[in-house]
Amino acid sequence: RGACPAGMNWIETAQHCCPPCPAGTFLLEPCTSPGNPNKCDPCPAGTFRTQPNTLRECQACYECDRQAFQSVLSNCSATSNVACGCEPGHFRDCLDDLCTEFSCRKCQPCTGRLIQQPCSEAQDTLCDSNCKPDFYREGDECRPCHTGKDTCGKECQQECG
Amino acid sequence: VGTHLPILQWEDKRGLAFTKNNLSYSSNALVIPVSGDYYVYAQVTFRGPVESGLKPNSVTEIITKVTDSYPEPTQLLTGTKTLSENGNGWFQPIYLGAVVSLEVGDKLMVNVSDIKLVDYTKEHKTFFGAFLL
Amino acid sequence: VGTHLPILQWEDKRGLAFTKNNLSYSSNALVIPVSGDYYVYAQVTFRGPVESGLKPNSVTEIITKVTDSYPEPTQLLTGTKTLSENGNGWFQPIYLGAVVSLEVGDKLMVNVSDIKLVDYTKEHKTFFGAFLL
Amino acid sequence: VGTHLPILQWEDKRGLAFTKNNLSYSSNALVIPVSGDYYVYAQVTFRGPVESGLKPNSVTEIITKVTDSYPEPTQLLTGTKTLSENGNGWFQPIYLGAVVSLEVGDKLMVNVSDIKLVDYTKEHKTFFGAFLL
Repeated sequence: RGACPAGMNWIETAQHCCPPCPAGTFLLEPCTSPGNPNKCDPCPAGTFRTQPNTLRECQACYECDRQAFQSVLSNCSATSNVACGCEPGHFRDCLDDLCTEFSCRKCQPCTGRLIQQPCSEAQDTLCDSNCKPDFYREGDECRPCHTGKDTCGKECQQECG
Repeated sequence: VGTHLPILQWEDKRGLAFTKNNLSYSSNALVIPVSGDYYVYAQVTFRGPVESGLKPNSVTEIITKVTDSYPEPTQLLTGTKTLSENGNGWFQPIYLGAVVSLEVGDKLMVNVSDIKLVDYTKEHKTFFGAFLL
Repeated sequence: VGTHLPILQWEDKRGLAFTKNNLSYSSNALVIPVSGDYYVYAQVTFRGPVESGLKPNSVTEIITKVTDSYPEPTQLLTGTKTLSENGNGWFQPIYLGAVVSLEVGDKLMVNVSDIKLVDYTKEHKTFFGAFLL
Repeated sequence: VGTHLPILQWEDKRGLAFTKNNLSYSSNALVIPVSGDYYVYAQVTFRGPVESGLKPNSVTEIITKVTDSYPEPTQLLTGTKTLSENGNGWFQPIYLGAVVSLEVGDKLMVNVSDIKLVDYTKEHKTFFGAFLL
């Protein structure tokens, strides 16, 4: 297999070097000789190539995982794969450190608490550990003092008076 | 049994997918062009979450044969696994592969226990194929 | 060493099972008819329940080679998986497959950690085979 | 994506390992000698314990292709599994195999999510190979 100068790729079928096809296309027919152009075709819909190449096909686009509440941040184009994020009200639950795989989980509502940090793509809502005024703690929940109901148990009376 | 389960659809041209030597893909099935022994294989990656509270306790993948010479599908290969992950996000790949004797015109399909659990997002995680020995 | 583990018996004629090209099955082993490189594969579906309290914490499948040229069996491929299902009814398939160099007369067998856990009820869930490249 | 994961190294001569028909192994990769369709396969057995508290929630194995015709690696096959074993000592094999079209000079590698979790102690538990159809 011959060595090619920088910027040229060896084409096995042609047995000589050719320039790469631009990103967003693939090699349909190699150059007839190193000085001539290739015949490059655009990547068909649903496929892409982010880099110049002498490949015979483009890569299939990934898809965003609707079942996992993912949303499309940017569609697949001829030169870039789809980018997926989370639907509003969800954050990324990463499977691995690099978050190449993630599902989207509902942000916690912080009922009866102040929000320390709002929910974001990367992280769930951070709730204040204390209950808001007019709320009392029961277990690890904050419940409203005045619900019109007559039951105001021990914790309720302590905090709601 | 089993073969009333939903049938997966496949991409057969774009990306890594291809068909050749007359092995063709039509209406969700690989169609056998010449009788013989084939190594048939498939991997399905199943994944959660599904809406919380709906976690299945198992996932199943079946490679099935449909033939003109018999009215019912035949289950060729089956992979079934109970799930023990408790968290929300779970992944479970099931790979199957074996040699089977097939006749020209036979159709091969992949059934799954629940299509909503199949990770269809990346072609290298869920795939299906066969080759003549 | 794994090879003292129980050896599975196989159906070699009925249903989907078959042997050809002189690859024969006798006393629980596939017998290699001609030296060469073979793709050898097997899937064992393990399943519970076992009497409660006796749930194993793992299951193992080993494809083993016995040859006249060496007194001890050789482990060719091993799949071993710990079990985390807590419920009683569990299923766990283990698939193994690879190319190995074999000599005429070599015998291939499948050993398992516990025969009582093997789901032998359906031929498409537990299977074993090989083909010459 | 995915291909920046650590690359496994392999034994290619001793024990069960071998290369032939000009399929060679160099710098962690199988090098394709002739263009064509190959059945490519790999099993990685992952295992704990890891220092307690550091148990990952998943393991991943990816068979990747590197080619002179493209500056980025291509993910061919991926197996990713969440772990639900709670105890310390766990085992999890992942098997992958499929037919892919390859060009002469292409290189095949196996990436894993965490090399520290790979059971490399026995050749029959973690293996990698390919053969031309």
